[in-house]
Amino acid sequence: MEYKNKVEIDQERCKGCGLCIDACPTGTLGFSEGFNAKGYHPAAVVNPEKCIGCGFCYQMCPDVCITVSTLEKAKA
Amino acid sequence: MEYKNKVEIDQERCKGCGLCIDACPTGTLGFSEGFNAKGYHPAAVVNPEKCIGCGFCYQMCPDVCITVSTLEKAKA
Amino acid sequence: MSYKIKFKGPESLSGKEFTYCPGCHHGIVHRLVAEVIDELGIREKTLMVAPVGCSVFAYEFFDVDGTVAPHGRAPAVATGMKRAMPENVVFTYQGDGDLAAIGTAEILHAANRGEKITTIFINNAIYGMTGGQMAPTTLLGMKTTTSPYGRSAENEGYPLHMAELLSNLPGVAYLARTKVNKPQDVLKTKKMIKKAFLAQIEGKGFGMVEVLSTCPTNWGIPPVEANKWLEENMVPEYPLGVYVDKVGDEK
Amino acid sequence: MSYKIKFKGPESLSGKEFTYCPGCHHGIVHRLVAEVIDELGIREKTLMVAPVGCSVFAYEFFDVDGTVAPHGRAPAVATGMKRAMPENVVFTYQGDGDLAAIGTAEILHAANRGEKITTIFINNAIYGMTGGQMAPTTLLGMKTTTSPYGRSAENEGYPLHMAELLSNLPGVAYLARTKVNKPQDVLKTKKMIKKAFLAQIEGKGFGMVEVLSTCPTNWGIPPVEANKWLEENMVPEYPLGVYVDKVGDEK
Amino acid sequence: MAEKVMVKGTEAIGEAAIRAGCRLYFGYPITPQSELTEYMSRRMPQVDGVFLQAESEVAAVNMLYGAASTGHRVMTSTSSPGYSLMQEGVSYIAGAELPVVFVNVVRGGPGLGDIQPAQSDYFQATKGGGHGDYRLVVYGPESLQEAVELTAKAFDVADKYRNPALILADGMLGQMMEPVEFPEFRDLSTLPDHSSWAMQGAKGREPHKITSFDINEYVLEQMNLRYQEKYKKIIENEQMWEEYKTDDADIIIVAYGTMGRIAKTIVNMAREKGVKAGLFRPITLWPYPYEALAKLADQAKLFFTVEMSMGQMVEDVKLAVNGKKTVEFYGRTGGVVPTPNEVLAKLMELI
Amino acid sequence: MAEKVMVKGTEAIGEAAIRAGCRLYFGYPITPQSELTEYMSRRMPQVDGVFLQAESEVAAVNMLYGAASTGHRVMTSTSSPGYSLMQEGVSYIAGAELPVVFVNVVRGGPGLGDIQPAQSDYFQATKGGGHGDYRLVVYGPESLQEAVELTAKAFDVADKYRNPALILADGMLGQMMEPVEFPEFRDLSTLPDHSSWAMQGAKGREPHKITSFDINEYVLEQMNLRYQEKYKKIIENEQMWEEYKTDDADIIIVAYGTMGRIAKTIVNMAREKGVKAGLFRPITLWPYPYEALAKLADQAKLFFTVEMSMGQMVEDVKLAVNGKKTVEFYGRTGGVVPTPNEVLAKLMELI
Amino acid sequence: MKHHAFIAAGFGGQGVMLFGKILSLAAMYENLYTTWLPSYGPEMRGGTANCTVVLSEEYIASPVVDQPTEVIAFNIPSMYKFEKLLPENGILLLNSSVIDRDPERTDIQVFKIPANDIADELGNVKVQNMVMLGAYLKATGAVSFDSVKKALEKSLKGKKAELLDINLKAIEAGMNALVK
Amino acid sequence: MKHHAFIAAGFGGQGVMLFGKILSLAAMYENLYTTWLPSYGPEMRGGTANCTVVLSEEYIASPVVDQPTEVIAFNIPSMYKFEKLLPENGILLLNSSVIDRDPERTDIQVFKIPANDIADELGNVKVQNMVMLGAYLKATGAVSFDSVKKALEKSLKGKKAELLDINLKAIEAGMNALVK
Ligand SMILES: Cc1ncc(C[n+]2csc(CCOP(=O)(O)OP(=O)(O)O)c2C)c(N)n1
Ligand SMILES: Cc1ncc(C[n+]2csc(CCOP(=O)(O)OP(=O)(O)O)c2C)c(N)n1
Ligand code: SF4
Ligand code: SF4
Ligand code: SF4
Ligand code: SF4
Ligand code: SF4
Ligand code: SF4
Ligand SMILES: [Mg+2]
Ligand SMILES: [Mg+2]
Repeated sequence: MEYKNKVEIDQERCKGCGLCIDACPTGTLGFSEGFNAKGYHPAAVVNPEKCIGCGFCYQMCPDVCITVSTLEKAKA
Repeated sequence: MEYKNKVEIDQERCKGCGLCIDACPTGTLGFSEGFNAKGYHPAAVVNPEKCIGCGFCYQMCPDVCITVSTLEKAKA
Repeated sequence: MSYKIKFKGPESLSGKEFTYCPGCHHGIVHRLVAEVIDELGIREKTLMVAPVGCSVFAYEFFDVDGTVAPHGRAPAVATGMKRAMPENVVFTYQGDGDLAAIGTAEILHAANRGEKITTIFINNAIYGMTGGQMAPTTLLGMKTTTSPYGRSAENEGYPLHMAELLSNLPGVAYLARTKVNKPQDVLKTKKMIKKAFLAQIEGKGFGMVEVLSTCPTNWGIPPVEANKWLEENMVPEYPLGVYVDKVGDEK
Repeated sequence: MSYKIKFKGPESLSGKEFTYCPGCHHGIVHRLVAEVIDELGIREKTLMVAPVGCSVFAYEFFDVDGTVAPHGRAPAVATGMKRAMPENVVFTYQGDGDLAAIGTAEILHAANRGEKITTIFINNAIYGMTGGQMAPTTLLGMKTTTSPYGRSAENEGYPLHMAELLSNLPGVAYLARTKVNKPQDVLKTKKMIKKAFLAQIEGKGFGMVEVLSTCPTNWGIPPVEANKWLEENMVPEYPLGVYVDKVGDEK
Repeated sequence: MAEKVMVKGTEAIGEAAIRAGCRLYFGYPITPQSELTEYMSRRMPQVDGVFLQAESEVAAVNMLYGAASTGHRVMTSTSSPGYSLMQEGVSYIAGAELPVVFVNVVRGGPGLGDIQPAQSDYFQATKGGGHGDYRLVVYGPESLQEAVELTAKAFDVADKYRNPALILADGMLGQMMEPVEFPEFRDLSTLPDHSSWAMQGAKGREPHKITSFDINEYVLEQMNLRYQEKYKKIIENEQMWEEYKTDDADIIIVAYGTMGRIAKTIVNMAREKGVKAGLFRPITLWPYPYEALAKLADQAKLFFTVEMSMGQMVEDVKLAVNGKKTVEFYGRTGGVVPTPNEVLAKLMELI
Repeated sequence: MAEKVMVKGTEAIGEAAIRAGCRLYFGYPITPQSELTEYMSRRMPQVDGVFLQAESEVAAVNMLYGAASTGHRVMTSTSSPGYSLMQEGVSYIAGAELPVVFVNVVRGGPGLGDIQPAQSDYFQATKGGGHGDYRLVVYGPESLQEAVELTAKAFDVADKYRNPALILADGMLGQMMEPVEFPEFRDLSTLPDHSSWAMQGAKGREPHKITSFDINEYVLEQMNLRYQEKYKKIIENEQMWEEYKTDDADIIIVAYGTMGRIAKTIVNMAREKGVKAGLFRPITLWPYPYEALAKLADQAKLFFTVEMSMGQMVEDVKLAVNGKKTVEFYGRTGGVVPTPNEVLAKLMELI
Repeated sequence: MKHHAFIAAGFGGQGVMLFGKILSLAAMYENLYTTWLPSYGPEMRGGTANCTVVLSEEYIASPVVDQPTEVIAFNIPSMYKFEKLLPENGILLLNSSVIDRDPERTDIQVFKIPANDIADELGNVKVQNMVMLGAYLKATGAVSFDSVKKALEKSLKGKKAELLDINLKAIEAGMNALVK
Repeated sequence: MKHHAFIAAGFGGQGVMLFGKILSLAAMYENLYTTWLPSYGPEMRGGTANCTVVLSEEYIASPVVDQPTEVIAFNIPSMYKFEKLLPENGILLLNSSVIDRDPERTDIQVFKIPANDIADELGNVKVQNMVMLGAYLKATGAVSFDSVKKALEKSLKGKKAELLDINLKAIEAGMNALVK
């Protein structure tokens, strides 16, 4: 599904610190059930529809795992 | 002659800096003509009668060359 | 309609994975510095001096020429570089053990000379890399591996306030203390870092940003809680704010 | 009627002739320190730490146990002594090269720890012993053997104000800046030195007196004129006064 | 002797120091010896001692200078870069003849290097990293038990000669754990009396002056000759070494510290292959046991020095052997610890 | 070559450095070399160079590290205690392979010592005062003219091998004046191009990283092996020494620097007494000219090492002679300079 | 003669050091000679950590080991790095919660223990190292459970004492998880 | 062969160093080999200072001198310290304004010059060292007055140039003061 805002997490890079989850004002993010290769439960987008594209998660991520995009009209 | 105040200068220790002479408010002190063993013109008491015993010379002497005394009634 | 990227890691990072513990603020600040370098367009002339501390690998994490100074001596190394290459942009990145203990003389004199360098100072109130020993910035009563009974003013003295101390020096052109435990603070911090670089670029003098940071590992507090601990304990001891600003507002 | 001595060199000096140049203030301050030791009756428990500088021989000039620290490290040496012998009185005597350049970290941290030691700091704006090189306290524009074209803020930074800087530290119990170029100042200075010792003796913390001093030899100015030069040039740059006083007035 | 306990090398040295009567420790954290600093921070308050974390190694060494001037037993510990920073202070302490005990838990160098075990600070330790003609008594323990014993010894020797001593451990010894028995606590009242020279207040006596300084070069030379006299005595009295299966050995492996310990395995492995190997393990690295080693030069065919460095002690081996036999060398550096097998392979190549 | 001028040793070295293309100097005053620092403060602005008085020797050595990282010719000068303080930095510079030129104008030690000429920092200079397996190229000039020439050489060699070099002068050489001819100014555009490794901004290329550090001991070992490769080349190419009347000599005096110069007088005095003496004067103290000296071991009957120390270089002489002949030693220390007569007397006793 | 020499390796923070220490201490209680030798990444942070432990009835001349009898790998790089050192038929224990690949060697005994999952179920993912320890006990019988218990009691003092229970449970779970 | 090797010694501040430097420089102008070697008290302050100068037609292997041909003493301790080194018939020049005692040696040539008094008369006591230099020239003829003048011109540059005159006068006065 295409939502207005898209947040992507590099789960292999993630260390599961949870700072993004804590910072997200909308509850978009949560922990994964599984482990990544490092043995962490990485953050995951659990409610993609809730994302407002504020970038708080990006700002707080100490491991630069997060990319946030917004759906925009294509410009000429 | 016995004056009320007596200022003594250890001329061999003196380095002829002149700080005592400069500090003396009464012109009691001046430079010697001769040299001491170090080759300096040491300070000398040139007007012993003028000394008021204020100790300024003592305070300013960087080489602890000066002793100031006052004539006092002997105490029992 | 297509997705347009709003937030994405900066170019001036090398992409190497950070070696920091989960939730450690070092990573946040790295990203901010890299973003500032991107925005100022100075990547190709920036020289970075990493410290000895958890950020010892920082010279690998930035996509700029980099080196590691002996513990505490980054400001002297940066001074040598800047004097040799006045057209380049030189910054140091230092921890509180590095800057406020062993490197006290070097930071103070670099600041006093108004050395045209920028210093990012990570104050996490502890020696992270070596396993949680007391730093000059450790809070009173705080237990560390070398103050196991809690830091006491009587034996170990008082938390050292580097920002306040250095702000006395006329060579300092920009100096601020900030934190990155909330997104809003992260954004504020970035502006401060930018100004600290501008202080150098505009030839005004020495610039430094002190960032109150967490060390979840050695504080023994999980990352999210560490953010709160910082708020409740470090901020009261170390007042935030801009201590010196000779750069003025961005046009 | 007989003569009673009013002013005479103190007991706590060893009587050895000072090695200072004619008119150098080091000698005046030595005498004051010795007088204070006499008056406090602490000669037999005083330990002195001489610096490397013109006063390197000071350990010979005082009639107390004494040693010479490596250049700049007197506060660390004194710290070691005081921690080992808390009942003794420990003081350092340091020049501006010693204390404000190479020894910056040691004095700052000793002060910050509230180390119960006393420091006499002779600020003559120059490296006397080594032949008149620039000190961190050298005035702007002042020519020295290593600032032959005059100290410039741009290249060498600003005169460093140690009293102001250290007065930020809560470990400091007494801190004053004074001068000895006039008899009245000499008397004032003695009172300050006494308080700096009392800060230690009463267990209140670190005590320091900064004495603006002449170096006729390296200033290239005869002693009497040097006293005036100090008044006209050093005093405006380095404000006199008591910066910290937790000792209170003598009973 | 009490029961065995399992401790890290760093902590073993710390506890041994406290039991030897050390009540003042000044230091600055550095891997791989921070645990010793940490240990002292916990233990010193328990024994009414002083622990102070200095602002740097430079400050630490000078705090030692001050504390040792008062005649107390004092110690610091550090690792390679930190010990380099202390060199001015070490030279002052040697010149002022202060009985300080240093611990250098060597790591890979030069520069920042790494934190793995190394022996590449041998020259610095034994020939003087600082300026001037001075010597420290240098001990190179091979095991934690030996480290415990040599630490006590270091304090005694430092006091006896008024000379600093150095425990030259490596990161392996500092970090490893093994069971150790500690000696009893030294009764502090039995410590040597230093009141004849120490700075304790000039009460009823002439002031004491402690210094490494004299304006007059002839007086300074006299001071130096006095040090040399002392060094001669130390050379006569204090040499320590271990010989392991040297009696009938054709090949003498020379190695110290952790490498010496490992070399015992190598000797046994070589003997299994029919090679009559033995081990000469210097325990004091200064004074170096030159004569003891020289004696083996008549009997042995080959000397094989193994170090965790690119070859430093090998110079002392050559000085001892003095051309009588070939001296070969094998070393790894940068924190790599040679394995018994690789050293054995190298040895087999040589014969 | 220009006209002769009368200069102090310290200033001769300073001017030589500037002529060699050195445009950055960082230092801290210390007797007996402050005149060099002072000279640079006057001269550097005249040649658009940088002079900065550091807050300490520790800061100075790290400023050098920074400036050298950018590929410029840089220098500092100091004297014994100051050089000790620099040891951590020296080790870092060696590990980071930075071409820095150091000058140590040695004075009497240990500790504060005095300010008279000495050679008691030989071990520190040649075996590494800092931690780790590293070497500096060490030059020991005997005269001001040689000091001038070796200073230029030091910069070239440092650049060629990316390795720090050290001029080991003594207080006598630093303080004395004698007439000197300076070479022409080096055209700065002819200086070696360091842009392949130096930190000058990552424009159109991968970033350059300069470090003495690697987390992985095997990588650190590789770095060390690379240094060792380089040292081997330096040993092959850079040894320098002078032989004076050794052709027919029975007795080889070995001495360096000022002592080497004085020894020439001694050789002549001995020959007047009918003793066939000669002088072997190492000019590079590292790499030490072992083979050249060893060659003389067949011909000579006795080696006589004279130092202004209690015996440091004598170990290298012994390593060279390797037991073939007796090696005797005479030294004064603490700043005392042996006079030709006293050394001669000692020599006559030996034969 | 009893002689075990194992390498336990993983990321910093996975508790590999404690894994080794507990076993070494337990060996001391059984009057065995024992050495524990750690190897960290630079200073404390980042990179991998491993320790080598020797338990032996003979004096241990070298705490360095060329050829371990067992390797306990807590992450992928450690597995690849250390499996090579094992002798034929040597034992490799893997934390399969983290290691989702197979070793290269086929001539050794491999045991996979999903230690994180097991620990997670017990309520504290951190005790995954004790799960592995239990598996090690079961695989080798190097020391007894009782000695390990004694060692844990000695190690978890003060505030940490309350963790004893979950640690012991984890060990038991590890022992059960390993099927020979 | 011309060969002079003298020691000039006194307190710091008496200008003994400059005394030696000027003569050494003058020697260079006469194409002699020459070395000047100072020796200070600790660092700069206090104590005595002396310098050894060699002027020779031959290469000077050693700037250190066991036996000076002349000693110029500016104070009492220097006289006692250095007169010992003179050979029989060696020359000792004394600043008799400062040295009010006699040397111990009787087998040497002693010249007393009241240099401070002479300099004082000239209006600047500081040039007493040049008075002694004049006396030295007269006593030894080591170098010519012209070379010394050239050396002084080279040394007194900038602000100090105005001192040239009084320095030259002092030298002349010294030459006149010495009666052979
Ligand atoms: C000369 C020297 N001393 C000590 C060390 C050990 N050491 C490495 S990092 C560090 C302190 C790190 O603390 P900090 O600067 O606060 O940085 P953090 O790790 O907290 O970010 C110490 C003491 C060293 N590498 N070099
Ligand atoms: C490590 C070291 N560096 C430098 C010196 C040389 N030195 C001796 S005293 C001194 C400075 C003296 O100046 P200051 O401290 O101001 O004292 P002053 O002589 O002016 O009283 C210096 C740089 C030294 N002895 N040791
Ligand atoms: S961009 Fe904002 S809303 Fe979206 S996930 Fe991140 S923090 Fe949550
Ligand atoms: S902040 Fe980054 S590292 Fe932390 S959980 Fe979120 S994505 Fe992972
Ligand atoms: S006591 Fe006073 S009046 Fe008397 S000489 Fe001294 S300064 Fe002058
Ligand atoms: S102040 Fe002292 S030293 Fe100076 S002239 Fe007077 S008596 Fe002499
Ligand atoms: S130890 Fe602390 S400062 Fe270092 S990386 Fe971990 S959390 Fe960050
Ligand atoms: S040089 Fe200056 S500070 Fe030193 S003794 Fe002389 S006048 Fe005093
Ligand atoms: Mg920190
Ligand atoms: Mg000064």
